[in-house]
Amino acid sequence: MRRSWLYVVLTAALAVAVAVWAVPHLDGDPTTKVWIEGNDLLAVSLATHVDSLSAQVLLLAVGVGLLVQIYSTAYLGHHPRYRSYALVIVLFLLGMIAVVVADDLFVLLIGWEVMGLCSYLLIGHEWQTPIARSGAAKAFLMTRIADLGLLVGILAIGQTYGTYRISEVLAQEPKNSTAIGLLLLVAVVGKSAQFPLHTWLPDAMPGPTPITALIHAATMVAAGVYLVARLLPILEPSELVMTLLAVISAITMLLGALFALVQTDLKRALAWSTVSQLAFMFAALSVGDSDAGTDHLLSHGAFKALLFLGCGCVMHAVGSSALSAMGGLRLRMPVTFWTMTIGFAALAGVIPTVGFFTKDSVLHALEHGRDEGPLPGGIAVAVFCVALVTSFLTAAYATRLWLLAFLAPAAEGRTEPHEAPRAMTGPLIVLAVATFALSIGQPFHLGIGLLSTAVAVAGIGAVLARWRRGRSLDLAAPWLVAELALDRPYSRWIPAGLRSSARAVVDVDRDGIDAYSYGSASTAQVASRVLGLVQSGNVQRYATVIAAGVIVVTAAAVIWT
Amino acid sequence: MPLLYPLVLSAALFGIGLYGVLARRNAVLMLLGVELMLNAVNLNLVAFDAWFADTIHTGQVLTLFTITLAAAEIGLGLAIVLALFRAVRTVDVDEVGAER
Amino acid sequence: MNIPVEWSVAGPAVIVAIGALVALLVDAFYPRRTWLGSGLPSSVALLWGGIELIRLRDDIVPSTFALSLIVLAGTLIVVVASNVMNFENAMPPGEYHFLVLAAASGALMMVAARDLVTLIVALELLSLPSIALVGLRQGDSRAIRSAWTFFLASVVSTAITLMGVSLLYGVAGTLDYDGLAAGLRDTEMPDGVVAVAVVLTIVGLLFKLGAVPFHVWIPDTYLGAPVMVAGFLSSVSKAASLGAVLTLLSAALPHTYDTWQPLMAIIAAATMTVGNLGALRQTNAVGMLAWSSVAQAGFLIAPAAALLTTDGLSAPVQYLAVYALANLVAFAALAVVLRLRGSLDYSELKGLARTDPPTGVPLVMAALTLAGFPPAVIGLVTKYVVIRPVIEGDHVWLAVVMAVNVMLGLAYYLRFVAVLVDRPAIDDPYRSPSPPVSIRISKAAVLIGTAGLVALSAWPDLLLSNLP
Amino acid sequence: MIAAALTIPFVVGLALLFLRTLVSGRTAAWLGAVAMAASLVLFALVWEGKDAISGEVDVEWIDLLGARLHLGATAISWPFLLMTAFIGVLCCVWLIADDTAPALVGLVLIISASSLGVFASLDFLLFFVFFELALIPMWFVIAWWGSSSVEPSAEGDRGGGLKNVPGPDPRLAARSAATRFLLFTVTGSALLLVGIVLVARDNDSLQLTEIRGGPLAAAVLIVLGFAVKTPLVPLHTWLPDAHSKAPTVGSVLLAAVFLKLGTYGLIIASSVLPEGFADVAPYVAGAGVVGIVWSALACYAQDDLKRLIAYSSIGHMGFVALAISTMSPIGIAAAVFGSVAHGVITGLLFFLSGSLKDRFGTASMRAIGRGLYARTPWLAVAFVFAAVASLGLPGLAGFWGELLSLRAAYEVGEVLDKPFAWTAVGFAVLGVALTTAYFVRAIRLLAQGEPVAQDADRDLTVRETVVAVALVASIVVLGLAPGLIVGLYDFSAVTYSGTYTPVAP
Repeated sequence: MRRSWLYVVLTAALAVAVAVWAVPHLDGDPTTKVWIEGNDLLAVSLATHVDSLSAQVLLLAVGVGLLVQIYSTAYLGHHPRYRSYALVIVLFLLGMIAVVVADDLFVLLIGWEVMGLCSYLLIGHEWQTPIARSGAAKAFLMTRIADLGLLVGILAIGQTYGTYRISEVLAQEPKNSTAIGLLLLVAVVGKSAQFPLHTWLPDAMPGPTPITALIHAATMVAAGVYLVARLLPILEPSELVMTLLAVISAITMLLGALFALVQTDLKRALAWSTVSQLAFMFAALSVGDSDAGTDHLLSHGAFKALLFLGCGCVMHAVGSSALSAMGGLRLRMPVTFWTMTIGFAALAGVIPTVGFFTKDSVLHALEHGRDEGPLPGGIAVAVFCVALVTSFLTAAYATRLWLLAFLAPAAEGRTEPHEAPRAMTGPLIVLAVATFALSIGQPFHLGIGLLSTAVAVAGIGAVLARWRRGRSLDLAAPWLVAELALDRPYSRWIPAGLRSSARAVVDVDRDGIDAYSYGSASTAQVASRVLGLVQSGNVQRYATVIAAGVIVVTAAAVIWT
Repeated sequence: MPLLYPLVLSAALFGIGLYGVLARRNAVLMLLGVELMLNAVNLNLVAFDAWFADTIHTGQVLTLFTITLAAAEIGLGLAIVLALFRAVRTVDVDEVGAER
Repeated sequence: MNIPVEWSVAGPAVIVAIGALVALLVDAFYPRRTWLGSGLPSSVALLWGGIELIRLRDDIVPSTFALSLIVLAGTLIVVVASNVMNFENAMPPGEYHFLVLAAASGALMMVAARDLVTLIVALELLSLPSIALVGLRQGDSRAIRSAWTFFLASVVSTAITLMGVSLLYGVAGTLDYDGLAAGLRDTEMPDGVVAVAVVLTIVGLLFKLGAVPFHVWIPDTYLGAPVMVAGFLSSVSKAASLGAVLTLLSAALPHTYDTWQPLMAIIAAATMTVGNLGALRQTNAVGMLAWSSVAQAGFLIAPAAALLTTDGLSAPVQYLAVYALANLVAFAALAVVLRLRGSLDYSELKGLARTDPPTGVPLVMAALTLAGFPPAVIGLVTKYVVIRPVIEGDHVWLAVVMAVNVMLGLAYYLRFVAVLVDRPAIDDPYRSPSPPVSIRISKAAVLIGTAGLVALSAWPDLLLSNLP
Repeated sequence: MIAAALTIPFVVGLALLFLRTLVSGRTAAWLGAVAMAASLVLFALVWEGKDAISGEVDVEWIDLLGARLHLGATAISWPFLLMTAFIGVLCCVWLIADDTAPALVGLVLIISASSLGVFASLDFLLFFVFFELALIPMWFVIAWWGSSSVEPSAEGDRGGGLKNVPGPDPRLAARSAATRFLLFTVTGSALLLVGIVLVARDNDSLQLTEIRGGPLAAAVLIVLGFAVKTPLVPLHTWLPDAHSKAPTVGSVLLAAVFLKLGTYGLIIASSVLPEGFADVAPYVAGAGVVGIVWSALACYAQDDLKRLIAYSSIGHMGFVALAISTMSPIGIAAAVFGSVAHGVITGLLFFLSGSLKDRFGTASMRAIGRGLYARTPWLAVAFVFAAVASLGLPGLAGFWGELLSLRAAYEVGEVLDKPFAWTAVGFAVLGVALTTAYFVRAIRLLAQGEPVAQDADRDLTVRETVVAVALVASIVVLGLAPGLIVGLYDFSAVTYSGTYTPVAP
């Protein structure tokens, strides 16, 4: 038995334990349990809250985690640092579990930030390469800035409700929603890579692909959605917060889809797709429909993990994630091809994949958002329209990627790729099955379904038509390829500002603040020298000093009496 | 005789003595300046004593002491000047500056 | 008119004066040219004076008792430690001991004086022998020059003081302290005249104390004088003048408090600052101690701000006791070092605490005591003791100045300590296989003094509750 | 028992100083470790519960001044005592090596013991004596065993590189840093002494258990004195020099223990002088918060790892100062927790940078080079762990101090007004973000990157491992069970205001 299986067994044990715990709650009543009562002052108690939502997310997390762990034995099993990699995955899962089941906000925060750290460590797994280093640093910094929003948000919740327990908070009348909501928005916008803190996610792609599948598609980035869904009752009363959430999600979904459409790199395109899809979920939440949002979370988790893992297989085969290096893989890698086809179909929203149903629910929710829900009607309509456009674009880029990766002519001069080992294809098959299986029992809305199918077909058709005519699928839109330079503040301006202000601080510290100490030291030295000058050895000078002293002292005494 | 006269005289003497100490280069003349200062004090004391008609004559007693002290001081001073002259062959104080 | 005089309280001073004469005579008739001949009778006289003093304890004002004790003990240390000085050449031991004891009896009279006439006479009795002591070393032109400096500054100050005294007499019509206090209370003289009289009178005492701006003579004098004479000046002479000035202010001049109180506060602040600044650049142990003694004088007179409480009188005395002990330990140790090494420059002292612990470690302890820094807890405690009355008198600014000066002081004391415990540059070439007896005796004195400092550091109450 | 716990390290330390020629460095370090461990055990055993003064000793000392030899452990001081003794043990363990000077071990013991004395004192004058006692030994530790590494350019990324510029004599540099440290702190402590006298006058007592209140001037002076030690901006400029020039154990003791003398003092000041402290609290908070941001920015420009850690300490102490200035129970708990956590975390960081400096002769990150993950894996992992703990990752010790401190400030007591406190929270949060930035930068420069092997690459030795494991364990334990310390302070649920009297039973 190879040692790498040890970690699979560990993960499996964890997964089984979690499953045993979570499955009974899938349809059961929400259960809150306090394991360790907190100190009065610290007010942190180890409490869990499991309901059907959290049970589902738990199962998703450990399921994908286990699959990724299995997949990694083949993908990275021979890497010299496999051990730390596998252990960090386990730590990550623990963090995710903490976030999902925590009833105490501080426990949630711990899990939340542990996930961020694991993300940082795993993106930087290939730390020899500058691109991985900078991607990891950027991811960590941007998510951590967001985490601070959560931290202050938690403080605000505690201040407002007098407790840090989610169940107790939700039991009260919503108060102070706008302030709390804005702080939490900062948190989720960063963690879930929403505009304007969205640029870290594509840059996190130098991380190992299984990690991308687990952390940057299925679980951690979705935690923001989960958090908002859990706390929706206390956020909903604030129209400002919900409007902001809607606007952010609309911008993000459109931008993500547009950027995904023009990428020349499969993995990066999928990353933008993730950004866009997360915005979909937030859009659903912004109209107050947490079920639609979380359903899409689960379905997206499954099919996006599938896509990324498939992408990993392709990269494994061709040694690159550039689309130009792919093509013609349909016959060489049949399992990857078919499973990824299912994944792309789900992404595009093709019936009967789960992607269709959950997107359908989101659109349905948005359509209803005009009449009911927390959003102003106009905004809801606008978001609905943007979502339709995004559906169109999503179908288009999914088709484009599928065509370029598998059906395009093979790249020249490359060694013949071969199918990935079974440890890698196995998880793909499982996830592909899940993509269909999860559809069972999903709600179906006829009108919206027809509309969205039409939109999707239009998107697919447009790309296919272009493909048939033999025209390039690369859009000539340089400003889109440059991703609208939205990353520039983070990659250039802020670091430059930080560097120069840091330098200024050091200079001021040395030459400004420290001046008083050096100044007084040299004053003392000068004074000492001056005093030394008086000591010339000339007696008359001494006598003069004494006489002058007497006169001054006497005069002073006379004046003040 | 008004008290003011001897006091003014005394102040003048004191000032001249002080000037002598501060301005003269010759060590012996500086000693003379000291002597003048001490005598100014004596004048003061005697004048006040007379003015108060002090029955136990504190002023005069102190005057006597002061005269003695002045003698002792000058004696010591001259001894030092002598030793100084032996050591550095001059009584010009500007050349006597202590080694530093 | 009959002035009641309790002659017996003058006992210690008289005994010491007689001791001075005996020392001179012994040396004259039995010229061994060594320390023992006249040093022994001197020590006996000082001890006897001490015994007499303790016997009289109940008849004497507590602060006077304490100061007298400090004077006697300090002189005894000076006399004992002096035996390392080179009496064979140029230093006549008989005259030396005569002058030391004469000055000591002057000091004893000075702290006991309750009358300005007595004070003046005592002041001169202290000053003139001191000046002679400074210049005693024959053929040493530097010593003579120092003596000349000291002399001239001293006589000018004395003259100024006498002027003040004469004016005080003119204001109050009497010169004994009680009469002065009453006279100054009822005087019809303009305030300005009174102020001039008071200030001029204090000058001479401040001069002996080395307060700014009357400190200018100190560095030159200390550097030129024989080491133990400098030690005597910095401790015994200072104790006497401090006692005199405090007694004068509290007993004779309480009603001119408004005149001298701010004056003393400002002079204290200036004195400690100037002294510390002056010491910063010194690279000679005696030069450093000279300036540091100026700075310490500032700490000594600072409590004058709250002099009219009992605390105000006892605090400086307690401070003085510790200061004098530490200073004498330092000077005595330096005298030994000077005898062995011929120089007191820092370069010469490097690593002394390692190569010669019996002199180096006491120097470290003394420096730390003067700095007021643990492990010399007693130094710290006495710093606390002198800050306390300043605070009681609500002069927080002065207390802050004192605090800053503690820091300034540490800067050079620590430098000195660092030199002492540094790694020696070369193996100690000075260690003689069997040091002469005189050096052993001096070292013993140094060690006893250090033991005193250590004991006081462990149990400060030993000093604080036994001195008034 | 508490007297024995104090005396043992003192006696062993003095003995080592005087018998330094008779023992080898290794033996001395073993002896020291045993002595400190004994002290640690005794301090742990002395505990009698949070409502009592544990192991109280009260003996007459200086009658005239009302000063007593009054020792005891309170709920506030106990964590400090344990942390100090623990760090002392580790410092001695660290010194178990052949090239250790026995005198250094002696000084370390004396420094630790005096710091313990500060925390154990219930008499203000005794407190002050111990406070001062540690300074001169520390001066010697820095001046004699300190060194100045080759500093390409301590400030910033501009050029310089590894050029071995002939600079001033390293020993002189260390010495001047030591003197600066000493003069700064002595200025502070002299002001503190004046403050103590003021307090003693008003209360007619020097016992911390009896002092209640004092004039504003006293509060100002006392706070100034402790602020130098803590240090608060702008009184901090002694710190980077002293920490970076000191030898490893010196840096550790400075950061882990000495700074705590300042914060502990501030806690004491806030409890014995409630009114006066409330008046200066906004300034303390302001200085603390400015320090958080200021030092974080300064860290971002550092090349010398030890300097970086030194600056980061200023930031962490800023959090503690902010917590104390709220004068709320949470604030006190935050201050104690933050101090202890900073002690173990920064201790670890300094130990590790000491390891690096031992190997490469410099703490310059450029000179050490990239890719330590590959070159010295365990050292790198430990460093990253410490950095992550220091930047306040939840679940590790550093987090709870910062969190509670932010919470104390956010929940606004009666001391700081609301806009001010919330602005402070904003700045503090900004500081946390910046902290992440500079630690990420340090990790990038040191741990990550294409490794270029150097001759000096060696992974952790046994003693280093022991020290690192002990500290890592304590960081994790404190991180996962913050109640260990916070549990000492049980006030009514979420209290938003209220004064706190830590020393009264």
